Amino acid sequence: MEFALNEEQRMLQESVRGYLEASCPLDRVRAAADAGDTRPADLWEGLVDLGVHAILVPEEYGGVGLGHLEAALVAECLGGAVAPVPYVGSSVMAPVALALAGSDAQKDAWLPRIARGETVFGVGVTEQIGSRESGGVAAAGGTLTGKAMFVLDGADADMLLIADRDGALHIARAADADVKRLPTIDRTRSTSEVSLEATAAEVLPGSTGSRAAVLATIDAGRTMLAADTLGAAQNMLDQAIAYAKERRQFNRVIGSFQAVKHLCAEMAAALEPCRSLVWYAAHASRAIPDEARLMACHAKAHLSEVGRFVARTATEVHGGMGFTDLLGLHYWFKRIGLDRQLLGAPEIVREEAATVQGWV
Amino acid sequence: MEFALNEEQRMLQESVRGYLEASCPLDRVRAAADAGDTRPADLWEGLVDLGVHAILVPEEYGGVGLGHLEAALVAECLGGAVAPVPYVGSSVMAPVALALAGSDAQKDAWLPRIARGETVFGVGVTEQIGSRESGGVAAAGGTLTGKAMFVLDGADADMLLIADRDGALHIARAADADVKRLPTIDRTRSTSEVSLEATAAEVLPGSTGSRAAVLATIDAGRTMLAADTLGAAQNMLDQAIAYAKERRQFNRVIGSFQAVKHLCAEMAAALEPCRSLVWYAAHASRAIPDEARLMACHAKAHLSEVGRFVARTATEVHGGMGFTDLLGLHYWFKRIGLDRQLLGAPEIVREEAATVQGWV
Amino acid sequence: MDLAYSPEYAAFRDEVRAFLDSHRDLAPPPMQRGKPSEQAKAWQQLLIEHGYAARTIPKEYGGYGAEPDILKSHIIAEEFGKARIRPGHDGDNRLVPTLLELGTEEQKRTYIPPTIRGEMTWCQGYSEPGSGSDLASLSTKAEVDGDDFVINGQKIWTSGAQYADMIFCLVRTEPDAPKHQGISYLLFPMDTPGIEVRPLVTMTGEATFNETFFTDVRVPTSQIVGRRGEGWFVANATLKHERGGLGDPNQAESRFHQIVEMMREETLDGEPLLSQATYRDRLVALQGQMLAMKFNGMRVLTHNVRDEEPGLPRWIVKLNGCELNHRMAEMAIDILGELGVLYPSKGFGGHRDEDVPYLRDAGFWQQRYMMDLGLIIGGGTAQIQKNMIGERALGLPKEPKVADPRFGGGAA
Amino acid sequence: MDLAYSPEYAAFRDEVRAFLDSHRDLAPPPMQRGKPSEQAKAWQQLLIEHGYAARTIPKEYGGYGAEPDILKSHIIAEEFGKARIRPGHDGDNRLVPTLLELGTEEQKRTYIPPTIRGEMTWCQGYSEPGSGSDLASLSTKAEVDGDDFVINGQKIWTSGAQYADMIFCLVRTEPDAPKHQGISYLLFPMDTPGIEVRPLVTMTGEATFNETFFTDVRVPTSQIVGRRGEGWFVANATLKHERGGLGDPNQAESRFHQIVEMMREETLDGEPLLSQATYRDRLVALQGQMLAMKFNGMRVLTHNVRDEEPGLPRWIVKLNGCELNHRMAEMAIDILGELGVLYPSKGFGGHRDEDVPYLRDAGFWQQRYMMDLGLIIGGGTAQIQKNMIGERALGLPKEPKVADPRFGGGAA
Repeated sequence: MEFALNEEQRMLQESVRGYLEASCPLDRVRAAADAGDTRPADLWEGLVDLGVHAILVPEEYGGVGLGHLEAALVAECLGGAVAPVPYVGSSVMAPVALALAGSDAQKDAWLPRIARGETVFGVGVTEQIGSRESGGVAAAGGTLTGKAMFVLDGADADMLLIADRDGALHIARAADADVKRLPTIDRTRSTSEVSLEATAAEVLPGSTGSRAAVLATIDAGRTMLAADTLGAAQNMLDQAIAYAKERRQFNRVIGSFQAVKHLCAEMAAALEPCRSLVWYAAHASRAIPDEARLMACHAKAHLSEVGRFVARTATEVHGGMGFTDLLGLHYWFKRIGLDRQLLGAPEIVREEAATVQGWV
Repeated sequence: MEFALNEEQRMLQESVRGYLEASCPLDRVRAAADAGDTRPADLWEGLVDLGVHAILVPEEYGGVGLGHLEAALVAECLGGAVAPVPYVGSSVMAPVALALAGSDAQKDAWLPRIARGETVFGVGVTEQIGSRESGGVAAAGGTLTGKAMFVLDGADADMLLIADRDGALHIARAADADVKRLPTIDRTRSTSEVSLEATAAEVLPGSTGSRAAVLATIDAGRTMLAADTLGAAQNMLDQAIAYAKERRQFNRVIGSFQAVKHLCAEMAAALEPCRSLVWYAAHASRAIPDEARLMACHAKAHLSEVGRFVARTATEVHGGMGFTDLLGLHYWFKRIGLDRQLLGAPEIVREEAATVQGWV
Repeated sequence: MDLAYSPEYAAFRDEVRAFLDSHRDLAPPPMQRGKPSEQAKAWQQLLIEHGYAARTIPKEYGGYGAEPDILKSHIIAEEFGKARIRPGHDGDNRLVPTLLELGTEEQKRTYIPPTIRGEMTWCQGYSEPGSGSDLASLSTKAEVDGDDFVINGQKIWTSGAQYADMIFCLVRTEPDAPKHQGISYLLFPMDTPGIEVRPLVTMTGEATFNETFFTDVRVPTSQIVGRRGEGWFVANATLKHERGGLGDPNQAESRFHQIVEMMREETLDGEPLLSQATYRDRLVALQGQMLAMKFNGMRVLTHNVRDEEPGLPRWIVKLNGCELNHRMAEMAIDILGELGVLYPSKGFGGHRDEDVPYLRDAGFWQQRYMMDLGLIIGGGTAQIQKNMIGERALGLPKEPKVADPRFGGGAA
Repeated sequence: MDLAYSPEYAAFRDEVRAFLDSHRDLAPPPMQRGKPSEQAKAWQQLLIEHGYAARTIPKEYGGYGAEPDILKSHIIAEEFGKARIRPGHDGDNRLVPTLLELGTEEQKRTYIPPTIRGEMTWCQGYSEPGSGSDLASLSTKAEVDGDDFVINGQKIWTSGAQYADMIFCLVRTEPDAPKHQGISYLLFPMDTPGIEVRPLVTMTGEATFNETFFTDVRVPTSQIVGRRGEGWFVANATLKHERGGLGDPNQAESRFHQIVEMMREETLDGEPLLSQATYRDRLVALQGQMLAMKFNGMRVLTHNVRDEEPGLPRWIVKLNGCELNHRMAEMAIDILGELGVLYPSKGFGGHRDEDVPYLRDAGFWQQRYMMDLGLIIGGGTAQIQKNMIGERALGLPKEPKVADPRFGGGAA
């Protein structure tokens, strides 16, 4: 019985965190966000060198064949650094879907390239959760037609992985589609609208007939968004605590005021158990398949709620400074805000959790 | 434009409050609750002398023909004093229903007796809101058969006013029915199960054909329960503030600690607007009929939520003492707890509010 | 309880409505940043003439000179609000009352008339980076040199500083006095040499505020309001007149109705959002809070009309109102799902007004979500509001204070 | 992450299960108040023999004498819990560790064996009416007279005092010392003349606690643990060993499943409550919180097994766990509607066990609703918990202290 990270996992997290601290300080984030650059070549390559994209790619396809927990640890680091790079779509959902449902040829073609960071996939599954603005894609005779909304990492993508109305997953070339960036509050990641008009596409054979593959792909995405929020919220809390120890008002550091102290304590009390929930959800995805869907839903919904609370409260602890662009705290605030809404806002995800348990 | 109590209303409230402070201190409440006496003769008569039961009875039937606002002010006083007397059923819902839907003969027979405090009505409308435990009453040929649950003031009643499945209201003699007290956390008021077996009953002619009368009766009850909670919660807040000014820990009065101060401030901030909401709901019942139902729902639901928050928080401010029977704080806590669940717990009432607005 | 208006006020309301109907074409657009346009100045002049702006400011200082009548002022505000027509102003709602109460006759005649006509605009120099909640600890210093104060230091949150003609500014003139007793209240032009204004971008991406830096700024000692060292009391003298402001329940009501409309029109999988029981429950709960604050506002108004101190009902307006607005923005974002995060860049990195497909209400809800958080923080954080409610309204004792070695005489 | 147990522990778990299967008939009912029955004492003796009670207490003091193994202790607790069989005890989880660490050899030999056998029962005399959160300000005084302390004062929350044989009690022996340095830790029989125990009824209607009054109670000075004036440190020496306790996530999980069952079975207008989307959403939100705390508990356990300080994950258990339990009770009451307020009188006014028709789970949810609020308050209020999390786990500075004139040497 060991509910803890092992040595390799701690080292992975340390190395990614260390790299990002050195290479992706706030100034770098700010520069990329200002430039609208959600895939800066240097950061992308640096993460390639760390093997980040290879984590979920099986060893026989040139990956390292680690699990969702390792990927979640990376997601947590990226969220903590508000790193402006594709990840949840390109480096988690795409390899998970390919490994699960791709043909041998598809796996051969794409998994090694994902692992080496040569190909970035945008992933469009939003309509499997809920369709707005007439989003939805129909497949017919090796082509796709329709509109996929909020495609993760879409504007940075070379290739697209798109779910059709029945949940089957298809690979298409980004260059063959009309990919339009959908600007959001969070300038560190791209989400896109993808319009398809009889666009050539190749189905993942294992994704037809049942929704199991697309659901597992969504589960993985949700767990990673939860981990991203965990990292971002932890960073905001750390910043708030540091600020509360330093900022003086009424001739005391504000952290000595019970009101501020209790805000910090409430954030910590809310956030700390989230770490265990994210770990468990990521671990369950392979180790406890019966619980995988439920735990992905819980991680996503619960982290969304706690993330919102921490984002708001940490900003409050910073007073007026938290509201300015000067400290850049808002990059984390907005990252948490985007995580919350993607792949199902909390009420939607909780209803899915109820359905999974046969409560609906 | 005057959103305030007038002189007469203030005097009414002062006189009822003054009477209860003198005649119904905590010891009196405790004695009545311990004895299971929810209609002590002395308190009942004292309130008769103040004209409390005549408020909603029209002048031509021996009442004073005041409005729901005056009744709500009394309810607030009764809640503030956790007074162990029938009121919401007997002195509000019953005269409201009779005045609205009774025949002339019924009005002649009962309204003057209500006004003089000679007859206490128990009111059973719970199944109009939601039926549990097979509650529900059928009317046939001048008789009622079935079970009415949580009849307000039922154990203290001489007469019963019972809604049948269609919402028509019927008068029956309590002696003809099987009235069984349902003991709750709140020992200051009675709610009962009434079992009827071809029991003779007389329908209020104005209550058939449409549910308007029974709904107006429920609205009045809900507004009064909200007012009762307002009074009880205000009293708990006042007690908490007084305790926070007096109790010393760490060589300071605890009210000087920001944590305790903020709990008090949060209670006050939540509760103070409730007063305006209750006033408005009570005022609207006659003056703004289009809004009457909606506002009764809002008053009930919102006061239930704020009441729960204040009951819990005021207890916390009292520390361990709040948890004991010594200070008797729990009498208010439980009064608020009962108000919340009667005539529809918040989720149910909010859904009705949505329905009223055409949102369902 | 009488929610109707008496004939006198009903007539007055009709009069305001008639004016708005017949003059609406002359009104400038609702919100404009920067110096007032000629149109805005003409509009303000028209409003003053009709008594819809500068209503209670004496005629000799350019106002309309009416007796204070809170209900009429309320009706004016309400009708302009409902008609969505730009209301008039009273100059600056802090400066002008302060001058009226404590300014010299010459200061009143010099500053009030052009200010209420919109010909002279002001910014406020109170907050500093080091003194947020603890405003009285401000450290911008003004040393006497001959007939001048020489000012050095920095202010923050100086909205409008980039186009204001003048500033009213709190500076520390007696560094050895207790902290509340060493402050003076100065008026000076923003084109005085040594003033630098830098835009302050906030989390919304907009730069509606500034940082303002003073380097050896020379201001004649005559430019003081009140006496040296009394600036703290000058600045606070008019606080008691301040009404309404942050947490306005009318705003909350109008936003609430926007959300209801959105829930009728927006669909998820083809179903209107209003058909989702969970959202509906949250909507109705918000409505209950909103209505309670609306009626509380009516109660405060009645107290004001009667010249009674409203007490608690007024103390809670900012805390509850800002929180309610924030919660409504949260709800709007949530029900919009992924669409709720769409947002134009608003100037971060120099981008502006980019095309954002599917954007709802021009990004209003995200902007409000952030702005309302800013308002929860600004103008007295929620924590400070709770202190004030606890101490002033509920009579709980203050915290034991810690002496500040920077100032004489302790922290009292 | 490896949530499976190694073969050694899996085997141990099997052994515990087998024991429970074959001996369950000998176990006394789960909860009993009052002095332990003969059956309870026999059961405890059996458990000690098997190493399921007093497991790590040395053999020479009557224990089983095993090396500490947190995982085995956890497995024992878990299996007894799942089987709903009354677990054993380690005497008193405060007193016995304190004696082991700081008692004299004679004290250990005199008190530990009968205590762990259940032949000698104890109550704790720490809290006083005037010292709740500020326990160290206690004022029950013990003055030396010859070879005795003479004790006068009052304790509160002395659960079990009405049937306990002995009390371990904090008293002030050096009134002039700083407040933490004037306290001594005494042991004495509850039948010593001058002790009066009065039941303390709580809001639930039950009298599980007492007030205990001391009037000239004479206790030999040899009955002290540790040295005079060091009682505060004696009482706190073993705190670091305390694990689990309030906020146990297993309890929350089992209550959660009770609520789910209730929502399946209870109906409103004939529809099961689970079909109401609003309740369902609230249920799932609670489940998320419950699971997060459950997994947090597994993390704490792993730290404990490795003899690492768990830090924050442990600090938050009481605060979050009690709050979660309270919220679950709220939900249970709400979904039961009117049925949720039914409650037996539990002894208020002498009534007891009256027949309450339609009562669910014997009034469990209302009782928990109140008890959990009591637990939020007791054992360190939520406010004190937040101070501790802020100061000890997050490193935020303490509040400036105010000196207490009643004690020497300031408040430190």
